[in-house]
Amino acid sequence: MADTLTSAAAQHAESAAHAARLDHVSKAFGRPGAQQLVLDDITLDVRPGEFVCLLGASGCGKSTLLNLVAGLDKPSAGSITTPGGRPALMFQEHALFPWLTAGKNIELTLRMRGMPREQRRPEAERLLSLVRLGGAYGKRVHELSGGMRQRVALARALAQDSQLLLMDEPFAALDAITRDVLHDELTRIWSETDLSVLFVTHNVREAVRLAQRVVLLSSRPGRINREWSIDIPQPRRIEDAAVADLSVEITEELRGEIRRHGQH
Amino acid sequence: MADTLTSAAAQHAESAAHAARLDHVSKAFGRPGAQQLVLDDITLDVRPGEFVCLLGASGCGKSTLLNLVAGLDKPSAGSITTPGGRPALMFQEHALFPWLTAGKNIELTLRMRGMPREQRRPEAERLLSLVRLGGAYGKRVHELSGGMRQRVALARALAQDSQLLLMDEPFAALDAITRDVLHDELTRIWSETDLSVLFVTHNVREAVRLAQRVVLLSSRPGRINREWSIDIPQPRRIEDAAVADLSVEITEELRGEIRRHGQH
Amino acid sequence: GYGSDNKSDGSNSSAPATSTGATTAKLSADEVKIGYFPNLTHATALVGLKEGFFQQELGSTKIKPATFNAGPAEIEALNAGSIDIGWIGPSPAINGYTKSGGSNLKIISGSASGGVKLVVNPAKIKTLADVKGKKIATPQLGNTQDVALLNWIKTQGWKVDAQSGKGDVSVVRTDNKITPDAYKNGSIDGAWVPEPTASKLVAEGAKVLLDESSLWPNKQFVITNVIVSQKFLSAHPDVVEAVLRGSVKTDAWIKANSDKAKADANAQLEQLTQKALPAKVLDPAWASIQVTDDPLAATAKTEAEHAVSAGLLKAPKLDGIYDLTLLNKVLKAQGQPTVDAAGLGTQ
Amino acid sequence: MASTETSGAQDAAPLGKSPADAPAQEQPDRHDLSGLEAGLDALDAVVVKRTPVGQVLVKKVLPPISAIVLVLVVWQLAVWAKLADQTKLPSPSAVGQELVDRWNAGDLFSIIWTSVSHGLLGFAAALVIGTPLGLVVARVPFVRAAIGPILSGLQSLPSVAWVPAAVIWLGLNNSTMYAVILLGAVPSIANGLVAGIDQVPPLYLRAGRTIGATGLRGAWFILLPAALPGYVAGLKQGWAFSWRSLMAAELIASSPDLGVGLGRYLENMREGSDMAGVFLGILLILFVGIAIDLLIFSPLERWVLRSRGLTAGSQ
Amino acid sequence: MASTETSGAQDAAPLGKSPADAPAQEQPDRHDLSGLEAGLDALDAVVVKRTPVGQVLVKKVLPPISAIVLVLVVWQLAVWAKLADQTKLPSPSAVGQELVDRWNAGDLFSIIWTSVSHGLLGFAAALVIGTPLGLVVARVPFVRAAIGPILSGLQSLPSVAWVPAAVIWLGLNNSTMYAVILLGAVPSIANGLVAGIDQVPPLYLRAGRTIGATGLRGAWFILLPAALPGYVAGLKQGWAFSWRSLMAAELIASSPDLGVGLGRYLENMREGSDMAGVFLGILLILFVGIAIDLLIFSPLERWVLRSRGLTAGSQ
Ligand SMILES: Nc1ncnc2c1ncn2[C@@H]1O[C@H](COP(=O)(O)OP(=O)(O)OP(=O)(O)O)[C@@H](O)[C@H]1O
Ligand SMILES: Nc1ncnc2c1ncn2[C@@H]1O[C@H](COP(=O)(O)OP(=O)(O)OP(=O)(O)O)[C@@H](O)[C@H]1O
Ligand SMILES: [Mg+2]
Ligand SMILES: [Mg+2]
Repeated sequence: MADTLTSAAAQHAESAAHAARLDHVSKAFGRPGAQQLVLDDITLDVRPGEFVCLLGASGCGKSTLLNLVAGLDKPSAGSITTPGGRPALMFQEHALFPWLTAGKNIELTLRMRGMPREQRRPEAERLLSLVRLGGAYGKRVHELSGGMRQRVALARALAQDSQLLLMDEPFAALDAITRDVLHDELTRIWSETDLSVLFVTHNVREAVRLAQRVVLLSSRPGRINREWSIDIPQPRRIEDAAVADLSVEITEELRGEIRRHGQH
Repeated sequence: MADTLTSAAAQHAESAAHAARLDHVSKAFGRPGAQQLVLDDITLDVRPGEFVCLLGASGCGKSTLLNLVAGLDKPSAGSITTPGGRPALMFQEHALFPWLTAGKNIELTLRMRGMPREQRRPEAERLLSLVRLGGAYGKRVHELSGGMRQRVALARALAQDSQLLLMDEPFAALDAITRDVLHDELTRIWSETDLSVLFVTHNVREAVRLAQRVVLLSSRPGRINREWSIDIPQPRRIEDAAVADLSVEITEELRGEIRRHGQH
Repeated sequence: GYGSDNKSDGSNSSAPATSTGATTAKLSADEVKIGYFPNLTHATALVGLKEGFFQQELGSTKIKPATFNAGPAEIEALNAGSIDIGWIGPSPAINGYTKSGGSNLKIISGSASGGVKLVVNPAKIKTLADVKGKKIATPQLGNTQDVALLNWIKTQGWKVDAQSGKGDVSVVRTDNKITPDAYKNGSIDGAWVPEPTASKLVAEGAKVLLDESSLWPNKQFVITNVIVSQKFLSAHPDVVEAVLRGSVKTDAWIKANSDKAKADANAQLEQLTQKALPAKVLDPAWASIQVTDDPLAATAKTEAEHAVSAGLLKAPKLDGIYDLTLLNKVLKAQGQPTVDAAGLGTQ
Repeated sequence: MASTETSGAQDAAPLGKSPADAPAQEQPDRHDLSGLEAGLDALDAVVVKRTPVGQVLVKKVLPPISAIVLVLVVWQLAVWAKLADQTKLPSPSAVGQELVDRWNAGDLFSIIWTSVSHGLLGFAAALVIGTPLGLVVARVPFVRAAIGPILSGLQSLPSVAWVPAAVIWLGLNNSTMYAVILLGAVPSIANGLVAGIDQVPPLYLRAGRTIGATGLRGAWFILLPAALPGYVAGLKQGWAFSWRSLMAAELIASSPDLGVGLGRYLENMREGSDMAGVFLGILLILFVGIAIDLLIFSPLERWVLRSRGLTAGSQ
Repeated sequence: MASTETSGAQDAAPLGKSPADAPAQEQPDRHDLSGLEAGLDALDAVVVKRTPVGQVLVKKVLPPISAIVLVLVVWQLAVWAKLADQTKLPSPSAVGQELVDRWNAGDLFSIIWTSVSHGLLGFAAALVIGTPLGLVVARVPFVRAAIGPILSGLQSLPSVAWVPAAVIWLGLNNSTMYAVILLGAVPSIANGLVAGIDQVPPLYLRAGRTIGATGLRGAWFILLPAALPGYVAGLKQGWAFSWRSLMAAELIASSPDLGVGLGRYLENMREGSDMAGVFLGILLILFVGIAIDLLIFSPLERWVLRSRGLTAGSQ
């Protein structure tokens, strides 16, 4: 115990050095005796203000990793610290509260953040129009289309105004155009603030379009396979040749990784 | 009434000519007096054995259209016929039954189809390995990752063995490689049988990769904006130049369509 | 026949006799809580309250009445201090007394005798001997009527397991409210029950086979008596005495004005329960109940012995259950004969 | 052949966005009540959400009224057919006469009001106690293991069992009445809330935690609203328990302080073997139960379900 | 600073896939029972799923036992402090003596069994009747409008109200008993199912329809399993209703045919003003209620919730 406390204190001291630190993190599911190791010995730092994209095959443990960083699950081994406070998490399923309207979902987050009542409604409407849902304030969750739900969830995550934003395939249900617009918005917000982002996606181009660093996870168990630092200058476009080229390289690596797993 | 019956009989007679026919279909949501028109005067035929992709901005009414064709909702005006019997529908949310395992979800569909008990288990396992989930037979829905759920839902839709397959963004949560593999599988199944497919996607390249015909919907209300017949010969690859070129054209059209809507 | 006389009789003859002194002096309690059943066997309470005899004696002390459906509830209320004085059957009184180790209550007066009959289905039972093998209802395991039936069965030389009711006669314990329904349905062939249930069964076509009073010396046995909480008795003997004066006066008035009293009782029933008894039930029931100041302690003692021999009661310690000193004081003051505690208390 | 058609295909006016020119929607009522199977599917398919007043009358008011009329007719027929004599089965008119008598006696409303006011007050108190209790039992594992089963045990303890204890400890007054109601209703409400909370998808709780709704704020803003459908179902059962407990409590004793309520009235009629009165008592209790359901719980339930899109046909 | 750490970081053996060498998982128990807030969050954070036998004992058996011991201690203290005399509050030993007496008399088990067998049989019958009834009420709008409110009304009708009618029509025998149980339990079970069905996300029904599970097949394969959590909650309440109705029925009539059950025993003790016996009766009824909950409903509930990932911490 004393040992852990000291190391925790040490980590705290260097808090400026990272927005999130995963230190030899493992995660297994299932009951003892029939456990399935999902994440194995992951060590990863997200620097303050950094934009990291996480890529990996379906089922490799990306969502599990985000849940661990958000503090929703506990690692089976290893430690995770997020010195900047509670990270905002945008779930893979939208996870909007069905008993509230789209606008009220956002306002609840603002309220939890401590924002005074009279500022909440304008702020919620600002965030909704940011995700191109200006008219959806009063809509119930079940009245929204799949992509609209995802955008409300994005607005809710932004409403939290955390220093670390965890996003689990936030744009998967969006058409190319809306996604491009939101890419721009996200890049703008990220570059204007000191926000750090850990971003899970399946779209390799999207990763290259957005990230400063792309991390590729292997499957079964999830390990860090390879990392790319991306120095293509912003503003990038998803159609840029440089983006396309790197995407092809990463896709090839992913393909090789999956091939090593046979079936997968 | 007599009128409708006659026209229904007439449609029945020419049943060979289409797998699904939408005839001046409109759909509005909300209570009378505060209705929102979502689909406006859609007329669309899916020919037997045809593969049609539906594109459109987020919230334009694609899921609503599929629900109408599946008979889950009634159009506010117009008529829909599917002479081949009940279509199989793969929902945008996976819609798996959480009280059953992945395998049992598929077996229930087989059972509803009338398959004898002893054939069900092998068939379910075959379908699961088709979607690259060989080992997931006994997993509960909440133990699957997002992409795995989507693949089980795909297997379930295939299990129904319908003549018409309606798919609502079936590959949105899959990594590029797994998606490519499933594209191949889907194309193979489609070309080997007389299956007709109505396929909703946001990925324009995916649409061009798969479809014989791409239909672009406009937003608010959803109307058929433009159609493309795609004669690039199969097997196509998503990286093919021809696919990329047509995708750029369609994306431009979509962009223009969205721009006309201002905010959207 | 002498209804008009009764009215003047009631208000003139008994009122001045005892109350002159009592009404003027203020009693030691501001309020006395009285419990009773809305039932003909509690005629003293019904009529006395209706005619105001108790209030006359109590003067400025207020009466707070409460009615109960069953003895145990009344004992519980007495234990809780929710009532001070109550009209109640001997069996719950004895049970309550023994179970508290003789610390909660005293029986201070009698109130009624008789009113219990064995009524049977004439189609099935013609003679006493026919009862063998039949189903006879009593209100409750171990209550007065149940003990009496079991004892009677024993005297006939038949055997019944007291707890389960199985044996030569099937003893069916059924709530009095249900007994007429069960009889109509044919689930029981007869019942050993108090009034007015007995008369209700008769109204349904049953026949009285036996009147329990015929089994007792002097054809008298206790069905209702008056209890008081010992705390109240020691704190406010003057109030208890006033209530007893009212009780004695009421009993005398009822004996003298039977028809008027019957109408009073029925009116009181209607007020308490929204329903008066029909004449064909009221008349025979009323006729078979006698009011009496005598607690008939000896019969209560015998009943308890019967219960013990049936195995329904562990040998009770009834010593001191009666405290008849106040009653005898009241009776003496009126020149009436005193009553006896049968060795079970002060008199 | 699976086919979904609408007759208004040709002649339906185009649906405009302006509310003013929105035409009446043509919804062919394909509702075939004859078959159970059809009925089981019916809710899925129908999209009608708000219907005009005439239809509301037809859909909401007609069915219960026809159910009542049907019962009355069968009842009267049974009486005419002399299936049983008056003492077993009073005629509707005898019961009606009893009602008129009560009305004339002027105590009909006081009888109903005595019970309803006790019942509602006791239920409100049970709500205030049962809700935090259920919350704690559902969320604190030790408490759940310790008193969860006891709570279920208490629920199955008949109210009459409490009466002696309540009378002894509290005396013959309203507190006894309320104690018995509380002992009946609190476990039921708490258990309903526990069941509701157990069914909350963990995703909502996790979403709540990430936005910082933890502890009591989490309970208030996330847990309770998420558990609302199950909670409301528990409330309904809790009301039934408190109402029945009240009826039991009214039977113990009556005194001028307590007043005559429906339970007491029913008991008096039973005591008097007055079948018409017993029937009237049953009908009045039933009437109150139905009225409370229609006025309080049904609207509450509908609101809860509709607002989260759980009414079939709304999606 | 939000930080999630595990002390076993360095020394935890690597987790292998083979069951044989899977080491005991190190889960620091951060459970702080002192604060309610901590408790409210506890279930979210803990991931322990199966615990060794020792821990099961600590988590499942210890809490109820300590609850019981606590009650006993307080009770005995109250007796020693002479808070009330014997007539109001018998000592635990007096109640224990009564239990020993019953045991020696040899009728303890027969008393319990009489009630439990009646109760379970009646409940089973109520299940068979209530389930299809609930299904029809939930899914056929006309039936729902017609008898839905009546069902809720019936639920709030006390069992005693039925007894005279049941005795007249059925006689003093087991059928009366069962009739009263059914009238108490059927509406409750049906209402529970209706509530459960109302909460089913329409998406499942739609998915069911597309795979061809319509009509009765849809009810059996989709509707019932989907509504199971709410249905089980309804069953629990239904059991409470049937058990309480049984007690009420036993209080009112007994005959040698029916045997002495717990309700009758309680009433006999009351009649004898035997407080120790009354307490024993209450405790036995409570004990049966708790046992039924622990043996039947708790495992059922746990299974239902766990299998669909609704136990917090399993996702
Ligand atoms: N609660 C759980 N119980 C058991 N296994 C689980 C649980 N949650 C996740 N898993 C398993 O962990 C693995 C990783 O799941 P995770 O959701 O993290 O994948 P992912 O990388 O997000 O995949 P996707 O891209 O498809 O969303 C999967 O094999 C899944 O089956
Ligand atoms: N039950 C409903 N009530 C009211 N409005 C609804 C309902 N369902 C859908 N809508 C509205 O209909 C429109 C179309 O929804 P739909 O789900 O068909 O969109 P979509 O094209 O599938 O979008 P996405 O690509 O984001 O999934 C949306 O504006 C949505 O708000
Ligand atoms: Mg994921
Ligand atoms: Mg959609």
